[in-house]
Amino acid sequence: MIDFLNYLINGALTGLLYALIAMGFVVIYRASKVFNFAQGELVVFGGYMVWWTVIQMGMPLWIGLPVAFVSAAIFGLMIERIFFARLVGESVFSMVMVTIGLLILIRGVVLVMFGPQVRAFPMVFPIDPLIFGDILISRSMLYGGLLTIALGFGLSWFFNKTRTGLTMTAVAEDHQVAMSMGISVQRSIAFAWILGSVLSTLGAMVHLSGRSINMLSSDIGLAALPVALLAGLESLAGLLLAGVLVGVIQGLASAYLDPLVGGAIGSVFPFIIMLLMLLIRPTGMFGWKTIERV
Amino acid sequence: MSDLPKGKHAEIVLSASHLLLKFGGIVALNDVSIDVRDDELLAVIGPNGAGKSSLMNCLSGFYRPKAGEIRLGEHSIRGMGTHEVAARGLARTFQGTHIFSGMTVIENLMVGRHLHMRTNLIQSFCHFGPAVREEVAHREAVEEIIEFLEIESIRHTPVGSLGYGLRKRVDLGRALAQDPKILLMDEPMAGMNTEEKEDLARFILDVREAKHIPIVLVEHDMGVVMDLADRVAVLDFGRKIAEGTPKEIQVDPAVLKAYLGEGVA
Amino acid sequence: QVTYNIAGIADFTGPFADIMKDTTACRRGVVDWWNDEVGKSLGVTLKVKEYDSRYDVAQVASLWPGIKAELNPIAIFGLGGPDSNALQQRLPNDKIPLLLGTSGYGFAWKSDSWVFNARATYPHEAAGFYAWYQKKMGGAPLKVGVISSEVSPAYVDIHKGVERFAKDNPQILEVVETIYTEAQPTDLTQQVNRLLRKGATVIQVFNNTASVVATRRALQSLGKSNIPMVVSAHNGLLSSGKALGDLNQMEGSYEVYGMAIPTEDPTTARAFFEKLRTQYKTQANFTSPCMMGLAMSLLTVRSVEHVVKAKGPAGVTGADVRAALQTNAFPSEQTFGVLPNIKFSNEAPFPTSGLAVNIGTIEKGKYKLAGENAPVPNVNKW
Amino acid sequence: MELPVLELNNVEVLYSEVILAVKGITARVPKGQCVTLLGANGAGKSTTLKAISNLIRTEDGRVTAGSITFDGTNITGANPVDVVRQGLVHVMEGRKVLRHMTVEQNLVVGGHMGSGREAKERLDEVYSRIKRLAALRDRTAGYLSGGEQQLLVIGRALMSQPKLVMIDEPSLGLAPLMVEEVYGLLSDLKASGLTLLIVEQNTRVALELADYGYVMESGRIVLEGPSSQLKSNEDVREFYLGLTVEGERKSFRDMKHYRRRKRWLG
Amino acid sequence: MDPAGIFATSYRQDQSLIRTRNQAIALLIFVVALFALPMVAEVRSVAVMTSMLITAVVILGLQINTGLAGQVNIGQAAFMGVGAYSTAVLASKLHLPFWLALPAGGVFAALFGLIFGLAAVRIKGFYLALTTIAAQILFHFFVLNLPQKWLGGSNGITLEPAELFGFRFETDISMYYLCLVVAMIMIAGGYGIARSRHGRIFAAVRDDDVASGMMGINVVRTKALAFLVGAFYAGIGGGLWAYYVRFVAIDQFTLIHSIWFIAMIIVGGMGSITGALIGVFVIRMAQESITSMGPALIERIPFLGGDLVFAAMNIFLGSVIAGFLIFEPRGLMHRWNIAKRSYRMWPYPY
Ligand SMILES: Nc1ncnc2c1ncn2[C@@H]1O[C@H](COP(=O)(O)OP(=O)(O)OP(=O)(O)O)[C@@H](O)[C@H]1O
Ligand SMILES: Nc1ncnc2c1ncn2[C@@H]1O[C@H](COP(=O)(O)OP(=O)(O)OP(=O)(O)O)[C@@H](O)[C@H]1O
Ligand SMILES: CC(C)C[C@H](N)C(=O)O
Ligand SMILES: [Mg+2]
Ligand SMILES: [Mg+2]
Repeated sequence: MIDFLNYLINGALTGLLYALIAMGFVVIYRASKVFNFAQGELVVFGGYMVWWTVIQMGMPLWIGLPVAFVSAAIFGLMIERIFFARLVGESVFSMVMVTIGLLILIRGVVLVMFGPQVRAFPMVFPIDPLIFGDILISRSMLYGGLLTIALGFGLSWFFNKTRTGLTMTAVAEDHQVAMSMGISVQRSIAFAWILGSVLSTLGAMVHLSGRSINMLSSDIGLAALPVALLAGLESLAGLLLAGVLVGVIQGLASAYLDPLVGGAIGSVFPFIIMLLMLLIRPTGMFGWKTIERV
Repeated sequence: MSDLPKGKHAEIVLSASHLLLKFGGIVALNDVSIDVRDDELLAVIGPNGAGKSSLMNCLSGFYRPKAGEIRLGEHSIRGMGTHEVAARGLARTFQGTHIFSGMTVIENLMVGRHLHMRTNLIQSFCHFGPAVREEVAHREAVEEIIEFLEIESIRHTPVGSLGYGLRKRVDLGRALAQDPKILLMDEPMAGMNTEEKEDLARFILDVREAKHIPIVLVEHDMGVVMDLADRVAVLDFGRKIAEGTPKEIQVDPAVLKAYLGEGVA
Repeated sequence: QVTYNIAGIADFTGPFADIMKDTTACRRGVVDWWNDEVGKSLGVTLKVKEYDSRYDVAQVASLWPGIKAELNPIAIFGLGGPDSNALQQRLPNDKIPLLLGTSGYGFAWKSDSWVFNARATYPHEAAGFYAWYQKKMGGAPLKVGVISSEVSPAYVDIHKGVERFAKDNPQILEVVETIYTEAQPTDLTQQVNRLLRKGATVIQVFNNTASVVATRRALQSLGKSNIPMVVSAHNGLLSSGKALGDLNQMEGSYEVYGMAIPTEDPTTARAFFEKLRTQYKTQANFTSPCMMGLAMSLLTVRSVEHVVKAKGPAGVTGADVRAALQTNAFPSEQTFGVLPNIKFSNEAPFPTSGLAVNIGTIEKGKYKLAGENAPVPNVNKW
Repeated sequence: MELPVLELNNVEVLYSEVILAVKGITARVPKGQCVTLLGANGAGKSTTLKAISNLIRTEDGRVTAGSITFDGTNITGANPVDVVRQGLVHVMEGRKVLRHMTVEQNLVVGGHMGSGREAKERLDEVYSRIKRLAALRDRTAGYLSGGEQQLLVIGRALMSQPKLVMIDEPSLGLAPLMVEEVYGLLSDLKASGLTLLIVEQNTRVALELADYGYVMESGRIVLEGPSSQLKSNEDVREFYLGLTVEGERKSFRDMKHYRRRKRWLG
Repeated sequence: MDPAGIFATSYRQDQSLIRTRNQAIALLIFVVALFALPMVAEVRSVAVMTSMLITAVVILGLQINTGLAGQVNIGQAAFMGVGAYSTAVLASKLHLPFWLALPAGGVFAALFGLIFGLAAVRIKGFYLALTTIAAQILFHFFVLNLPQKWLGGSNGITLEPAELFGFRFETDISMYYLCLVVAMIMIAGGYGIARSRHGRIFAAVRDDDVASGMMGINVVRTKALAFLVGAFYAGIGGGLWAYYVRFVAIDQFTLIHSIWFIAMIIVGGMGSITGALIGVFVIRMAQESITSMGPALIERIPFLGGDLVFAAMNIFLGSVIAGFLIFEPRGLMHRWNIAKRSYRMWPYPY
């Protein structure tokens, strides 16, 4: 029973971490209609910025982290400047495909800038877990989870209620229409990438705190993918529910099923849940329904 | 030509009875029944949002009505997928443009011939003998339509770069290429000027003359409707509020109030 | 002076890029040394040319025919799975041996091979450790928790082999559970806690450095830093310690492999490395990846030596090198203690008899040799 | 004629580097007036509007010659965002609402430029001008009927307090009553001082509202003049209004095949 | 498109791919050149060409599925893997001859693809694209965790060289010819499908699946068919690959491979068979010249070190792809068409 509770709680927290990473996808999607294949790479880059400021430059956390976030934001802006500024007006499809190029490109950049070695990631959250009786909760995961919940609701409010947020949502609907209304698609895309970069850095911070980073850390992007699709690519608050769902099921599956089958069945579960859900609701739990009128 | 021999309109080709269609709280169709008879042109009119397109969509199998029955010839087509309905001989054109914009005009029309083509995948893969012969045969049929619609010069143009009017013409051509038993047209003349409407009206008349296909026409231009239609059905808020010859409809008070507005002839 | 080529396959941009620098530098160093001190007098010069395979079978497969045509090499330096996967089947035709510093795999355990691992398989090395450690701990069967991953089939091969060994030798160890992680695991506290509750007294992490770090952190956060971990050459104590911040964090853990342990102690291997560094400008750290580089290249140059001594400097072929590898024994002195005594047989692509492993540990923050030449018990194919 | 707000000078537009869709047109829209652009399908009317707002660049087109001046500034090839900022809004063909957003959200987005308070005021203003929208405010725009969508896009354009609104085929696919409603709204707007440039196929209503008209054919302007003059032009009467020489409406059944061949050019 | 002044005089002519004598001659020369390549070129080029031919088969499938039918597929490597594994299992365990094992591999891959084809009926757009990533995950999981006896698990499967009429395809050159012939058949078939009724309904479904249904096209079947054909090609490519390397393992068919495949059709141009071939050629060329430039660079500038040089190469490759998209989002084929069009119009600018 206690085991079960443990898996439940920690599964949920892992799920929230996925949700945080997936938030990077969704924010970029929600402000530019571009699905970013290079999300994992953004996480790695953000993570390396934290490593660079705190470990390499030896800044204390309270300086290092803000510097890292600002650098990540600048990186996001640079991506927009170099790659997307010229593409405004072209099809969204090309933009999405550019992110595939970015994926390969950022890998190279990370390799050249930071090398391939596994590096120590700073201890952003204290390592000792919170212990309630027999229940054990990692602090980084807990604080990260709380942060994710706050961000999920905050960003959801921003995109659905504020004027600026709605303006960006308009870009996600249709670039041409947005332009005809005088909305700067370019600015929206820039904002998307800045926010996406910063969120990814945050994600890296929670994910890697006290552990290690190298370019393989980008795999978390893939793990977060089912969460984004399950929630629906337009939904921010929905990510929280989707994340918890995926996290809990995955946690329980790997605790109870992995030993049984002698393989990592837990890791395919998120994809199976995602597939099933999409077959029932083709745009995820909370995504925009396709409006088809003839 | 202006007066079709009335005696021919005996057989009911397409009939819909007591259709009910809802979207959430909105009742798009409420107990609507229509019959289309052999060789007639039935016009459906009504204000925006009255449910005209919804009716067309029910007839062509795109929407599934909650209740009611649709028969094409002898068979019930209710609950069939769009492609099954099409295979039974129903063709339609679209409100707005739903044309295959990445393909050329010829290709669009050839898609219309799809129903009549038989080559299988393996023959396509090999692409000689029967496959090529079939392509050529159907290409000839398509060329006839191209000639008929006078779009020879844009044969090889991708339709994505055509203007609205030509697209609509291609849309009609594609439906004709299906050799349908009945043709539904949803606002074919929207976005055309009078001259072009005249062209299209001519085509519609020619189609009827040459092929004797019954047509259901949704149109807002009253001139067109009154001139071309044998009968007119009027929808408003999902209900059929009137049905009759153009002359009857033109003076029907309910229609005047809901659709035409006072003073418009 | 006759020049012969060696093809060097490396992974500079793939998943093992992190250890490549030391490995390639050290294998170059050996060739430089050998050319200077041995080859010159024999009338033979060796030349290495390096290619990036991204640790990708497809890349190796499409690279190789070209390399072969361009260099006509007499041997290949490889680095692991993809190289042997891509080339295993065709080397008998090409007649060029492939040498690897990594351990062998179950799937490559076939007779009459053209691929040669300087070390037995990872499960062999693990078995050597467990036999040694069990004796050290007093003889009761060990309870081992395994952290592994399915991201690479190589990892699966390793834990399958260890599980099989445990089943065959219940008196030595029991695997309490195998936990599967990602390439960069998220928090492992929960999973490690489960292993501990199932009674694990050692935790084996043979997959990658990130997993070592995550496991270590989990142990620390559970307040169980005293539980030792055992790691392998490609995710050894030094690199893991570095990734954890400092070596202290790996206090009490072990690494095991059938090569010398790169400690500060004045071993012969160390002396040889120092010589490479000072005389031959080898820019590398003295680490287990370097040791892998030394191992494969020393075996190669010694084989070439055998060939040249037997038939003279002219006309050395890959087949000759392979024959020399198979027929000669390579006593530890010939490899400056980097490898134990090595003798290949025709049954397997790695040495199978008289196996021994070395065990390194961290004691009071110092990297040390804990066990030397610990014998490897019999490991059955899995 | 009054001072023009918008002036096109010999504008040429090229699509995909090969298709010359507009072949040098010169036109002017005086302040406070309503100008209409008529012409057959594919004549290049929409292209002209897109060239003005420079949305053409999203369709791989560009202005290759000539200049477009709005309110004294040259806006040829300007960023569409700046064009709107200067007060020129383009309501595109086909009722392009933001389909997944509500009516109110559509409007709010339309008013994204001013301050929050201004936007609120304008929202109220639009609601009071277009009463129907107020009742629909929480409905998803994609599910509105055609007429409602048309009102919405016009309302949305008003949210940015434009000086000039270009509307592409506002009557497209609208029922007669709805056409009246939309044109009622447009004439209201004109009365309140807004300058309008309207592309229309429904020549009768357009000429009713407009002060001046241009007729385009194959990328060129072939006829222009005050609307009263155009209304009485024989060709316009025949081809655009569908009237016989005697001023009666021709029946669509009586069309003779050869008559369709007549074209001004080519 | 014909040069100015040349017109088709029959529909058959209008539809054929090769329309002038010059074109026929050019094609002939090209084919002869391909057959003569091993005699003139160095071994490395032959090996590179072999891998290009195998990739070309896989990419053709992706082009039909993604470019033509519009179903973006990021799991093509998994489909290829299924083909490779099936061929390997059939050849090594059931001792099927090459000429049976290869198509059978294609069939198995097609069946696997079909699952996603059916999913495509409901799931569309990005959602579908990302769903196909699941193919990658599931393939990986099942190969590793099904009983080792079936698919070799982590061991992979080795197989004997292909054998046809007693001839063993062991050498690089014989393998090249084998791949060339298979690839030419598949390419011809690709052109056949693309311009036949099937190719048209694929494109119709891509452009507007609602309207397609009303034209009498069974959209469900068509999408499934697109995946089926795409995966079949992948499977044939996978089978060739299995015979080429003679060892299949799970890590030969990963997500990254799928992503590179997508990159190839982007660079070549979506929707065109010729474009797909160009894409394969350009990307593979870039990769190959980079991997062969690397060692040379390190020799010239030793202090850079392999780690830096090769990492920098990634930046270069990524930029090539991104650059293509920025400056020619519609791919090289589009560029080529524009060039052809202006050549037709010459000397008039437009
Ligand atoms: N897919 C749908 N989902 C929700 N509501 C719909 C859908 N399709 C139509 N409706 C609603 O049903 C009603 C009837 O719409 P329909 O399109 O049939 O009208 P119409 O008579 O064709 O109008 P128009 O003349 O503008 O084309 C409208 O209120 C519309 O909003
Ligand atoms: N995106 C495009 N690419 C290439 N050519 C185009 C494109 N859009 C329009 N054209 C061409 O430009 C010409 C003018 O088109 P435009 O849409 O401006 O006509 P229009 O006068 O608005 O017609 P309609 O009344 O049908 O809307 C047409 O011949 C059309 O084929
Ligand atoms: C465990 C292995 C995946 C790593 C090792 N370097 C090899 O490739 O052989
Ligand atoms: Mg309608
Ligand atoms: Mg237009």
